[in-house]
Amino acid sequence: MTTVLRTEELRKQFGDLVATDDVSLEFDDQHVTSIIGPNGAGKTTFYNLLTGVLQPTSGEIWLRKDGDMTEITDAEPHEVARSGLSRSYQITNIFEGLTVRENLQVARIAHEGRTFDMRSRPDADEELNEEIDDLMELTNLTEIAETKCDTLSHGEKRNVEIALALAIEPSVFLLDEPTAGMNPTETEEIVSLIRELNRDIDATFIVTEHDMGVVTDISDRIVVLAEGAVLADGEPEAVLSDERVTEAYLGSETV
Amino acid sequence: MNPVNIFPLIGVGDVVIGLSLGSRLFLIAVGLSLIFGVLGVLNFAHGALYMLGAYFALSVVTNVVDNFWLAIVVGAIAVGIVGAAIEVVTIRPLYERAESDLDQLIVTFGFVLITHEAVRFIWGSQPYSTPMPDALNFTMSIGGSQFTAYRLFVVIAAALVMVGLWLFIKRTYFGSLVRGTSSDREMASMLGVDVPRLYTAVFFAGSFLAGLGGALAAPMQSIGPNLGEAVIIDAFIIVVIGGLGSLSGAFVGAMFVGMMQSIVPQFFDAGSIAVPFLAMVIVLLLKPEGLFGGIGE
Amino acid sequence: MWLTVVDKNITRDADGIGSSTSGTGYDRRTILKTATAGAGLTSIAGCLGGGSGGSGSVTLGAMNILSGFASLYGEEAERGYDLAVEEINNNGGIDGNDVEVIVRDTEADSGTATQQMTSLIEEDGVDGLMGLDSSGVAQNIAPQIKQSQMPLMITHAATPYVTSPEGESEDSVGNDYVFRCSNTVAHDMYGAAQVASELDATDWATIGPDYAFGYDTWAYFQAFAEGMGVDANFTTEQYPPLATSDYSPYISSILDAEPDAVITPLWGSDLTTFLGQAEDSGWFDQIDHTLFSVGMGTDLPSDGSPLPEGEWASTRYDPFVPDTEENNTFLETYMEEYDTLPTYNAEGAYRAVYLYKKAIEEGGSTNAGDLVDQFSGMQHTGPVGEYEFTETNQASVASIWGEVTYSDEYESNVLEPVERYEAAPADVRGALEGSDLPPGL
Amino acid sequence: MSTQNDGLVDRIGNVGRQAIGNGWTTERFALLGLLALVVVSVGPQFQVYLFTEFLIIALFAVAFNLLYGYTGLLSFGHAMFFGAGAYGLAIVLRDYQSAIAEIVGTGLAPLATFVVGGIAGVALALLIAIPVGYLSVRLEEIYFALITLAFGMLFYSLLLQDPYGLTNGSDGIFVALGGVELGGTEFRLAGRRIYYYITATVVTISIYGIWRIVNSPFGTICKALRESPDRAAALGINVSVHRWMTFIVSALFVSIAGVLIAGFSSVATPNEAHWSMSATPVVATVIGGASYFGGPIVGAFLYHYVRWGISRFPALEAYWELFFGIMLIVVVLYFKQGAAGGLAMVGAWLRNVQAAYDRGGANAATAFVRESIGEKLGSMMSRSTTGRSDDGGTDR
Repeated sequence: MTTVLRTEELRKQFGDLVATDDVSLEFDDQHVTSIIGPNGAGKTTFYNLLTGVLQPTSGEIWLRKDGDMTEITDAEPHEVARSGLSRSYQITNIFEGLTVRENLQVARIAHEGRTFDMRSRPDADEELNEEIDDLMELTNLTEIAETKCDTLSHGEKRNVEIALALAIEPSVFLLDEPTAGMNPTETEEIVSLIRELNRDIDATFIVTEHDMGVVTDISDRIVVLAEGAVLADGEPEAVLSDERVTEAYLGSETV
Repeated sequence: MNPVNIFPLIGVGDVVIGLSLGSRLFLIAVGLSLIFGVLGVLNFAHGALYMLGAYFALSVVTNVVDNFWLAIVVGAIAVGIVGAAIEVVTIRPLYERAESDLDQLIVTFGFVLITHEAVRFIWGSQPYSTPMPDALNFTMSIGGSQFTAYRLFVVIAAALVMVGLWLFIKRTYFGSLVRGTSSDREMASMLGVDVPRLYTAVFFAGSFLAGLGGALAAPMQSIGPNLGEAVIIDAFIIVVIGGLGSLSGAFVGAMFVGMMQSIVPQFFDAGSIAVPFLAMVIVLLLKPEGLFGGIGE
Repeated sequence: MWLTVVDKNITRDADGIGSSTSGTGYDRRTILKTATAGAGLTSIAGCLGGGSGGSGSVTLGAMNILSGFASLYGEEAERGYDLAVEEINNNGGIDGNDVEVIVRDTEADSGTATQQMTSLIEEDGVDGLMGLDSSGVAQNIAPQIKQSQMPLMITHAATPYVTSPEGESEDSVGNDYVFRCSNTVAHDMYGAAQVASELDATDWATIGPDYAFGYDTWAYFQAFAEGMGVDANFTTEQYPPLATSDYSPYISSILDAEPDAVITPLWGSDLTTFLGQAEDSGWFDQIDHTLFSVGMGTDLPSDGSPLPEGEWASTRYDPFVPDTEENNTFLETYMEEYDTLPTYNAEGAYRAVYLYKKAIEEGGSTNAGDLVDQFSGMQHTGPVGEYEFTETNQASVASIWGEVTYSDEYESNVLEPVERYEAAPADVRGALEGSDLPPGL
Repeated sequence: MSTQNDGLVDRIGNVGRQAIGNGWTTERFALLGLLALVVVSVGPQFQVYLFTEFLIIALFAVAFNLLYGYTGLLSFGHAMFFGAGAYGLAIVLRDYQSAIAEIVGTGLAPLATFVVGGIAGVALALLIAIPVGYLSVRLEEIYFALITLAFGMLFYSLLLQDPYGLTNGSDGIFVALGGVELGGTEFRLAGRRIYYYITATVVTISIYGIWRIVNSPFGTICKALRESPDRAAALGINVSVHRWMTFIVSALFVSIAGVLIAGFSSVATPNEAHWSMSATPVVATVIGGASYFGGPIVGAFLYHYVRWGISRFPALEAYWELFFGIMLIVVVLYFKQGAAGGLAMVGAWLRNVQAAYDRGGANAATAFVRESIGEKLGSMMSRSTTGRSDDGGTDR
């Protein structure tokens, strides 16, 4: 088992507020880890630190890139992405004014490092579009390939959200509340998609999720955050039966 | 030039001129900053409203009643009403749009054109000047330079507007609504603030201030249909330097630009236009939120 | 103005600049212009030839500033054109044909002026051009006039370089097709130096607009003062940008230098703003003499702050001098029509139409070459007096300076006493001998 | 070699078939556009002149829209590059014509100088765009508009106050394109039709170039940045570098328009760089529709010819700005897609009317017309009275 992502004493303060409190975690290849915690536990901040959106107050982040662990603590978001760490957003963040196919073209162009290519035509690029067709097949988007995203349903947009993150072939894949706002059928689809992906592609999954059913369904490991710090970390059964977790979680849920 | 020598060359008179220039600029910029601070609208038509203030005051004095003070009040209120009408009819539909900042900028730019033509239509293109109120039409000498009492009165008026607005925003219930809404519109709305009405009220207030500035400046310069175009860029410079949405920033920015305009021409022939833009660029790069943040600051 | 435009046919604002402008002249001209609009449209569909604007009428194109901060100049010029057109057409026209003037807005911009010129020549097929207020525009238009081989009678722009033959100095752009019936900065400063020699003042300063006109005025003033042996020191010069809203810093710099006298070519609304602020700063108490070189341009008729009495101002035409029948008739007609004293812009514009009338009638043709031949060396008498065109196509008009005096009769400032300095070409050239400035005549 | 030729012939054949064959394709528009360019060239002289300027403004607006409509950055300082192009040409013409004549001979000198001047203009714009763009793209939305405004006015004040004695202050520089003598034939570069051909060629190539860029991977990324910069960054796109590059490309094409305008109006003045000139492409683009590639062209056409049309009616002429002010406001409030969007909408609507007619004859068609217009009016009324759009959510 190799480590692909590691944080060391990662800390983020906003003034006096400690949003991420010396978090040291390692994530192993091919695993699905769920990060859970009550609202305000620091999940989103943790994601933003990992992806370079926020700069940590102290601590380090290391990511495996081309076989070696590389420090990405000070990397910009685009550098993090180029190093193989990709994310989806809790609040759908896709290119609304573009079609589904164009959305994925953006990701593929970025992945292939052709962003300054002013000569070729993405629409006429068969290789590019074949890959996109495959990806759409996988994420159930083929039928709506040429539809502009701002006319899609919420569930469809969520699929685009995941397809975008996938399209850059990440080694580490952060999913931020992938089932947010979905109905049970759509949720079921997403769960099976994640399972399928975990089986088929060589990637590590880190998922935040508040649907406990989903969490137990997909996770190899669960990390619980509370007030920015790691409260529990381990196999799903062990963590979920941990009293402190129930207390912190349910305790705050009822507030 | 030896830097040691520069400062003795800046006399008391230059400082007073700078204050006077700054005060006038503050009266132009403060309303712009207020509107941006609360509504997030960069009102391109603000200079046009300032110009209307001068023309309204002029018309009251020459056609209705020869009372300067009344003319200033009537002019400012009339401009406030024009501003509120602009807000209700054309800006309000845009708040809910994504990327509405640029739409608002373009709509208000449309009003620059309309107002300019309306003014030409009503008052013609020749320059006017309004007489100073008799009570303040005498000169006094400060630091070897002569100033009319009116010029100094405008400095005091600007200071009063600054203090008054500050107290209003810090101390009154309405002021707290304004502050709350400017920091979080959604929250204010949930707490039961009638946001659309508050916005209109703030637009009225900002326009009122523009009109007041124009009316007060009228006796100090000639009034023509290009007045608005000439001042809006100055106003942009000031609110950027001071911080978009900041009242004290508008004050400090205005004084800074006023001092620049007073002092720079004495040292550089070619710098007087460029310097404020250079300052604007530098502030935007180093501190895009301006030297002072927030509406309550 | 804020945008480049192709083409501007401006009539006077319907509301008028002051109610005094409404009159029969205005209405008639609107009708004429509407007719032109029709003609313009026809010419799109059909073929568009240059040259004579159709049979039986003479069409002249005028280019003036009709919008923006200097629009008053163009509006004044329009009055002059209107008056001349009305008089001529009521008295048998030009060789029996009606004359028509199409006025276009230059926006004080060379690019726009070029487009207007092109439109007037190609679209409206005018027989000749006139006008121009801005020196910068005139300088850029002159070479194009030569290229399009269309006569241009400048009525206001005062830069000497447009009547200084190409090659005389680096900026000279004078050529066969460009004429000027109004006077130049050189004329004006020749007179100013004469005034200076009579005044009890030795330290001189200037405050002028920050462009060529401001710099030229000061350069010529200094050159003439030196060339004519005036006892003068030149202390400080200030050049505030156009459309400055507060002149106080510049005023205070001048006052700090304590000159005896100041010459200023500020004009238009800038002059109005300056005057109020100068007055407030005690300028007229501290400076013995102020010479306003464009003082009588717009402030004469406007509601703006009038020039203070007792200071000196120049004009390119004085309504009361010379006391000839021609001038008195013009004054009377103008007063009747517009209820105000004529400005030099109006007179220059008025005279330009008559110059075309004379050239066409004496040459018997509206052909551009014939017009140019006629204008060259032409002797003419107008309200401004008698003059002729010099070798460089510049009218040999006098330099007029006088003391500002308020006239109750006309409810306006006038120059009284007023002095005409005959600026004979030989004298002007002689006075400039030691400098590298072209005389422009 | 021959395969390449075949490829080209095939491609041309393909484009031709597209143009003539199926409905209203891009190819048909392009072909008709080219045809129109040729037809205009034999029109009356003044119309050729008028059209030349329209083409230049169209290029200015299309290049501007690469940054605004495609990348989501509103620059209020693009006149800076328009002016840079104009002054580059003007300065070379003034100062180096004789030096160039010594190298290439007097017959070719005017043409060579024009080309060198054009290149100098573009180079000058690039020289400015590289640092200015680098600094400006750090800011977004209104702040980007303000910093470009400030940079633009800084450049304007340098042109106006001329500290280095290069620009001749407010008078500007006269631009005289000379006559070319080439193998016995002579022609004046500034001759109406000659200059039209030059402009039409340069503008067509430039707009085609921008069209290719917009439809390239580079352009796809631009659109992504407009929609969501942080999402684009999360996909590995360096947002500020990409914006910077777009800024430079946009400036480059604007400067080409600037070079052309200097030759067109025979002068380069500071007005070319004033902020009000920066407003020209904004107005044209907004009126035409920023979300369509052709929007700025339609807008420039409307702007230019409505303006000219107004000038034919003296009663309206004096207040032409009024029309544009009203037009801007109405377009932003009610026709967010601009005139190009309006055309597309009307086209779609007409097809619907046709469809209704095909289905149920005249009665069905009239019913459809009545219904759809009622709907449109209804939605407009409700929007202006409630002051809210239907989506309710806020994206700010």
